[in-house]
Amino acid sequence: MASIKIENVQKAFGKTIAIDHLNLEIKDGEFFTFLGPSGCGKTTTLRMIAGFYYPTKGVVRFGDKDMTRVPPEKRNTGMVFQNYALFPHMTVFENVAFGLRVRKVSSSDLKGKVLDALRKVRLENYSDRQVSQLSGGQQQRVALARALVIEPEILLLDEPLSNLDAKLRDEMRAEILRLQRDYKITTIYVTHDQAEALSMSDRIAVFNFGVCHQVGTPAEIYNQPANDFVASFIGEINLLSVQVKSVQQENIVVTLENGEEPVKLIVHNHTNEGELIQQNEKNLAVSIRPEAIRILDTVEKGTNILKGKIESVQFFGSVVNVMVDVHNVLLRVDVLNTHEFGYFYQGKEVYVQLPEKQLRLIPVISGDAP
Amino acid sequence: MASIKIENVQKAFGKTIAIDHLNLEIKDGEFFTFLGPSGCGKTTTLRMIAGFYYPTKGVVRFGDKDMTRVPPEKRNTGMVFQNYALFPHMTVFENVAFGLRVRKVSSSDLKGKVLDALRKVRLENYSDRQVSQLSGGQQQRVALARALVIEPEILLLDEPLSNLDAKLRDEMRAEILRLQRDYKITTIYVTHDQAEALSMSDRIAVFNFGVCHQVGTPAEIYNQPANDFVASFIGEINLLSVQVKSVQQENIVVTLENGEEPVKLIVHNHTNEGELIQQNEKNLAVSIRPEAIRILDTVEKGTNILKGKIESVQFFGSVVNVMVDVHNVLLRVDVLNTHEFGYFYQGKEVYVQLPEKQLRLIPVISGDAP
Amino acid sequence: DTKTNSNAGGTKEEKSELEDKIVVYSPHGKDILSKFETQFEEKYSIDVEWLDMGSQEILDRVRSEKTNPQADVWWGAPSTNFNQAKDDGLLAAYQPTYSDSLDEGFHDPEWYWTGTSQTPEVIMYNSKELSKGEVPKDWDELLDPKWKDEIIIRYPLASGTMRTIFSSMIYRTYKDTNDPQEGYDWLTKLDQNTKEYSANPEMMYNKVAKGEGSLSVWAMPDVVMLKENKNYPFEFVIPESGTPVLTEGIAIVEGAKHPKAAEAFYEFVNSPEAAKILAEEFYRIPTRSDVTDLPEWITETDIKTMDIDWDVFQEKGDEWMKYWDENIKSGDKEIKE
Amino acid sequence: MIKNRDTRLTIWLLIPVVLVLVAYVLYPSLRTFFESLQKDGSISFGNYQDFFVQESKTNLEALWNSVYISILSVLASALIGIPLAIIFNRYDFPGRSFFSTAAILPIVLPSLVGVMAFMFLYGESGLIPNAIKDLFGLDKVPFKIGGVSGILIVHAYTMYVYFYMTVSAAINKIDPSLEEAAYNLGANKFKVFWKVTFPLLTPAIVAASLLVFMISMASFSAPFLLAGGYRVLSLQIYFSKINGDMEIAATQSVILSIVSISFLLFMRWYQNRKDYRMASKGIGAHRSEVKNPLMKWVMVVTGIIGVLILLLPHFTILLLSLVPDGTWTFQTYPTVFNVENYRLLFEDPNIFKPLRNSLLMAVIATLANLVFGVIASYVLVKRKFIGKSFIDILVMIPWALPATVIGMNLIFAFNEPSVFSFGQILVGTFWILPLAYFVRHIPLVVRSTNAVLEQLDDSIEEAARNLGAKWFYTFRKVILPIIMPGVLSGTLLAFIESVGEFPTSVLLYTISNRPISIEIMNQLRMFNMGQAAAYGMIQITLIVIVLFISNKFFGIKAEKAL
Ligand SMILES: Nc1ncnc2c1ncn2[C@@H]1O[C@H](COP(=O)(O)OP(=O)(O)OP(=O)(O)O)[C@@H](O)[C@H]1O
Ligand SMILES: Nc1ncnc2c1ncn2[C@@H]1O[C@H](COP(=O)(O)OP(=O)(O)OP(=O)(O)O)[C@@H](O)[C@H]1O
Ligand SMILES: [Mg+2]
Ligand SMILES: [Mg+2]
Repeated sequence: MASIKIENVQKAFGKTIAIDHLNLEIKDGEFFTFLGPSGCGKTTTLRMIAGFYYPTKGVVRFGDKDMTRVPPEKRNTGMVFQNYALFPHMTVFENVAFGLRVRKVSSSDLKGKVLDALRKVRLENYSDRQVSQLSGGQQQRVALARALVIEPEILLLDEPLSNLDAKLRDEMRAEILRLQRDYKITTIYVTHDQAEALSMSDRIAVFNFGVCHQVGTPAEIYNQPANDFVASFIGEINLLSVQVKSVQQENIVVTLENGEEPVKLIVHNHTNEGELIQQNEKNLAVSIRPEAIRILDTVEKGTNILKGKIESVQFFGSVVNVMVDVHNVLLRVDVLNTHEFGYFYQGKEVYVQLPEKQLRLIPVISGDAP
Repeated sequence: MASIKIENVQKAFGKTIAIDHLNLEIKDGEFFTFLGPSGCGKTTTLRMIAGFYYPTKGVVRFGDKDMTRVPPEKRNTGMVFQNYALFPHMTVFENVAFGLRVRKVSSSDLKGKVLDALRKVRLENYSDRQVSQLSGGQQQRVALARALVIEPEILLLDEPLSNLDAKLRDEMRAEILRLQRDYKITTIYVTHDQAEALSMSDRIAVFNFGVCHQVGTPAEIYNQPANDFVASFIGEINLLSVQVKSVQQENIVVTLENGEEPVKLIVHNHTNEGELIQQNEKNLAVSIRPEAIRILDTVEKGTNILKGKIESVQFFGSVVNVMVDVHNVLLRVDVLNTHEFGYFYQGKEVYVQLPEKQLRLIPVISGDAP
Repeated sequence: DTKTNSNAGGTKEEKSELEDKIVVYSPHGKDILSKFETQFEEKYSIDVEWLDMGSQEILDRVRSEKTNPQADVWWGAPSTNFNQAKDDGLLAAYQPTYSDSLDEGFHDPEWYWTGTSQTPEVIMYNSKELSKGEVPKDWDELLDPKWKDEIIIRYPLASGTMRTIFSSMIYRTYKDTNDPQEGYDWLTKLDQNTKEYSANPEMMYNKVAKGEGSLSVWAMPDVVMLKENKNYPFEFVIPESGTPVLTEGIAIVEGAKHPKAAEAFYEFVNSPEAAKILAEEFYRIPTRSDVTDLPEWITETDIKTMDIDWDVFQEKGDEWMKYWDENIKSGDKEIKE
Repeated sequence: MIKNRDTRLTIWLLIPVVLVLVAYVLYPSLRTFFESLQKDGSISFGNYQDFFVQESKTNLEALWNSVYISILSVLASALIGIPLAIIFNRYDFPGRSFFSTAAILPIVLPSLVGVMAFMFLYGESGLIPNAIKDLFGLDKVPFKIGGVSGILIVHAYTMYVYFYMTVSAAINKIDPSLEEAAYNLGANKFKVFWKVTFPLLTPAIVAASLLVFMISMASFSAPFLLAGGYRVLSLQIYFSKINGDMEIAATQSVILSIVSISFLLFMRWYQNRKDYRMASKGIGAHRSEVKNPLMKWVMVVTGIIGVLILLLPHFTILLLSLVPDGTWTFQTYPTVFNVENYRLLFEDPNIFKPLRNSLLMAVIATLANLVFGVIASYVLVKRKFIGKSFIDILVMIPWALPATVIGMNLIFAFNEPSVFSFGQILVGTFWILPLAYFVRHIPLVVRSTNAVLEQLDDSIEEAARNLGAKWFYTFRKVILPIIMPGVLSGTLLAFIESVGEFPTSVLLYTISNRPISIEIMNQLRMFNMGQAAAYGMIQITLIVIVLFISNKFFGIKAEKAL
């Protein structure tokens, strides 16, 4: 096991810069996730750690050892490829044994280790099968066993679940987590599925266009997104363009820019809001998660209670998604499916409350600001 | 536009019976979804409607016309294939124009119609591209345009979104719905994604192993599942094996079978519960959705309040999933992410309330009953 | 039974100097070559290897191997081929012990080759289709329009025999006028009667035998051989006005790796006994004047030899054939059929 | 450093590939080109000028005939091969698998005897026309082949297999949902075929056309035996050489090569013009079951008749081999049958030498092809380097060059000592023929290997390295075993073709390496038709045994090679 340090790494392919000035530290035994849209540089970073690419600039360290230019076969990382990359001409056993054979493990040891690894992934009865006779999920477990059996210091997983259907994904997710906890191995997990990232990771790095926007625990990333890209990439969010009116100890007063007469909102002054305003950030927005908004039938006492009208209702099973038009701004509100059917309907007049603690002032970095 | 009637249809491939005694009626202009796990016969049914398979027994009608043995090219259905099946040697324009050319539409009309269809799917600027130069989502829209331009009476969509990533899927879902509403076309949509089915459909048919288990609106399917297969296939659910103790006008009293001293639960007597008991169904379970369970810090007044202990907490973004151990039964509870982080933690003692109206008594048909 | 031949150098002392192997290039075919291989090996215990291919191909091959000769002896080819090879410096001179018994025309003045057999060219016909009385008696009769589409001719460019016949037809007038035009006209008329040019002799035999055409021109020994050995319904007529008689010869290749053995073979295959075997079994007319007891078909046949200056043939032959190929042969012949 | 290490590996792999290509493909071609520039002892383009301005236009005529025959051959082969491929791969009926295998049988027919068999079958005095004549009491034979029509029929017969093989492969890769989509849009069967299926076969058809065009440009046996005086360029080269006009032969070779290479480049351009890649994932084809019983029987009968026609030449050879020489001369049908020819053959103590030679040389050449093909293909497909397309073209050149030209090139290059032959003269030695076979089949093996390597995901190699395996270990234990079945099917085809190879053999054979095909030709030259046929039967049997063993025991299918 080892920690990984990525220091000031840049990677260019010809003229395209796939990764720019990346600094990351992944701790020993951590389950770390790279999250981001397609083409943002997740795979590139992972491959630099595995040794298939060499950074154009910068240093990659395992622990304190500079590994920047060590060839892949000397890195002792275990990688699970997106397509599993199982050797089609070998049995399950031989696939798993491959890394051990390379390491010239004696054949008695080898057998024990391979069977042990297969047991861990619950495939002990499949060792003589050809890999082509396995289902997608089983294949993935073989790939995992193959990577784990060599007892790598680092486990690298490149979107290992993206080919599977929803049910199998859930199962495999649990499996991977269980194995990672068992082996206590430093793991990097690449995905573009935010639910996956949030539910599995110790920490997450969110990428876009080769730049890492935020590193943090799932809750930090979700609840305190660093900017609008992170906020809107991770789950649904309502972003409201605002202007800051006044800053107080506890609260910040902002007005909604919606073309009509300004609507006043009170935002709780979290630690970083003040900084943002001091840094004179021009493009600011107030964000609130759909599930944080409360829908009230009648006006109640409290702050940030606005009148609105239901635009549409969509049923997603456990969650009902209600779009509410509030002063010409469309707010997405998620409520649990606990009401009776037909409780919300298009055209119904309601009040919404935006709890001040759930409102956050964040910088807008993307061109098409909300 | 037309309604579709499937009467007593059976389809066998050699010895495997892919579809057994299917009866369905799909109404004019309806958005109807076939939902079910892989291999359950969704595609087979769709292909019988399209004319690519002929039923072994039974009749397929469009309106009142018997279409059972009409060849596909004479059915005037528009199909969007799972893999889009765009003609790789044609441009976007030519792909869309294909069906019109076959129908010998005059070239002036043709151009107008094709461009109109491309405008509807927002691809008017791509008409001269080769299809290989389009992204997955764009390809799918071409496939849609190609199916819509011939103004089919019926639109058939076979898992059109299963190849796309989450973001694109959301977009495309909205797009398909918009187009379906615009054209007011009878649409059958095949999917194995329950969220997709619930959010888009007018009505849903749930299949398993060639048998249709339930047909109904999304809310009916979700809230009043016909049996444990439907219940657990559509979203997460808690299923508790119970024994009926007494049946009253309003309520039914059951006891939980959990090996310990029996726990009494009161279940609201919906319409069909009484029937079930009269039919002497042996295998019964009480179901409750995770979001319907309330977590209380202290014991309150009310029915079905049980003491429990939090086993694990998993963060999924908008929803936090709390597993609570109640009298040795593990209950899944979903709560919205509105609490502060750390509010729920492993080992915390809590009370859960199972609202009686949300509890439902359903038959257990699968072998591995809960 | 060949021990009487004192010239062949079969004595024990000489034998010890001979190399143990010899390579022969020859168009004579498997039957002749295997026979002489066995006999020669019996006598000298020298391993004979042979490669049989067309004489023109041998010339080509000897030419390509000039820097690294593979063959020792080249046995069998019209003298014109040998003359060409001699001019290209591909042959080594050797005067055999039997030189006295060869007429003037049957050897190279400088002994680069000597003749082994003579091949008169004849008109050949299918004896099932035509009776002896009907067939043309001389070259010019072939031009009679009644033979239109009855004549099958082996494509001449790759065939020494056909080249000789065609060249002779030109030479008949050329020797007086020094102008090939009259000969070209003759060939043009022949072309008009010709049904098809066959790619190879077998094809020609097959077609004449099956009656697709009934006439051809070809070498006499081959016709006799086909008739006698292979049951073909063939007969021949020796043109009254005279016919070209080719001399087939033998030569030692310059730079041969086994010169001594080559000389032994050279002597061996033209010994009177050998000549007799060749005449009796393989229908070849010997060049040596001292061979006796020849079969009837040789002694009975009266051959009027056309008087030919082979040097002119060698000098002009290619040009004439090229002219024929490019200007006379009707291009649609093969398409027409 | 690793970067350098990988680059170094690429270079190490590249060196032998480039050396072989330069030594045995480029250098000989350049030698021929150089030879063609020599005229009367000086260097000029005089020979080319002669070629084009020559008064009688014979060369131009030959060039035109070659192109004309080749184009017609492409059309004729396509007309047979494509429908057969479609019938056998799209419809399921009893005996389908037998017929689809039988359809590749022409590749086991030795070219020389094959042509003779055609003459005996369909010539003016051939069996079929005469049988029809006698059967219906006609005055004349109803039809006959010969000349151009003969060449075309022989070409169509032997070369449709290339269309059959490539189109079969392609048709199985077409996503059936494309056709279903077309039906769904209202197109009938006819429209679906012409607007969707057929266009999607374009790459396969282009590849096959290319192959057939080049093979017919180079075709030797058929025109040699059938065409009488019909001029084609490959024969002109042979005759020029026989006549000793080496410079002319070289000039003709260069021009023939230029035509072939232009065609190659044209076809490549044509194919790349459009996109035929199907976006979908690998969904296997499903054959439509023929529902209509009448249709089914029509298919079965067509299949049986087709296979019989395909096998007729083989039967003819068998028949010929059983007729003693001299008993079938003027007779319309043979009357005497026995095994005399075989007896004569087997009495000859040297009978097995040509067989052994052919097998030995084919094995040597094919092994070399295998080793070279795998390395070259790996470098071309999996490594990046400058000048890749140049190497790519060099690899393809032996296909664009007619066999006669390859023979010529080798003669020009190796009848004097050179560095590439380690200071030896190769012409006249045993090694020249295996070398020629090797050169001829470079493209075949490299191409079929490319196909499998392109399908091999890079991540497989990366996975092995990630598990700690060095490159060579990875190559040996992972890459090679995976691609081997695909590679071997190409190699098998190369082997079969080497065993029966004629055009380069006739130019290059020596005493020590005389192959079967030459032996057959010599038998023919001595009009021992029967023994030639017997030899032909032995060759066919040999090839069938090899095909059978490799299919049965190793699961290698030659028909999958293209
Ligand atoms: N070998 C390469 N040559 C050139 N450009 C490359 C190469 N590999 C990646 N890129 C580019 O670098 C960028 C980052 O690619 P990368 O594969 O890391 O994306 P990713 O985040 O893994 O995306 P995905 O989710 O689609 O796998 C992309 O713009 C890609 O086009
Ligand atoms: N052409 C066929 N021949 C034989 N069996 C078939 C054929 N098509 C489908 N089946 C079988 O019929 C059953 C239903 O298949 P179908 O394709 O309808 O499933 P599906 O619900 O569409 O599944 P998926 O979600 O995986 O697409 C499966 O068991 C399948 O194996
Ligand atoms: Mg990636
Ligand atoms: Mg399906």
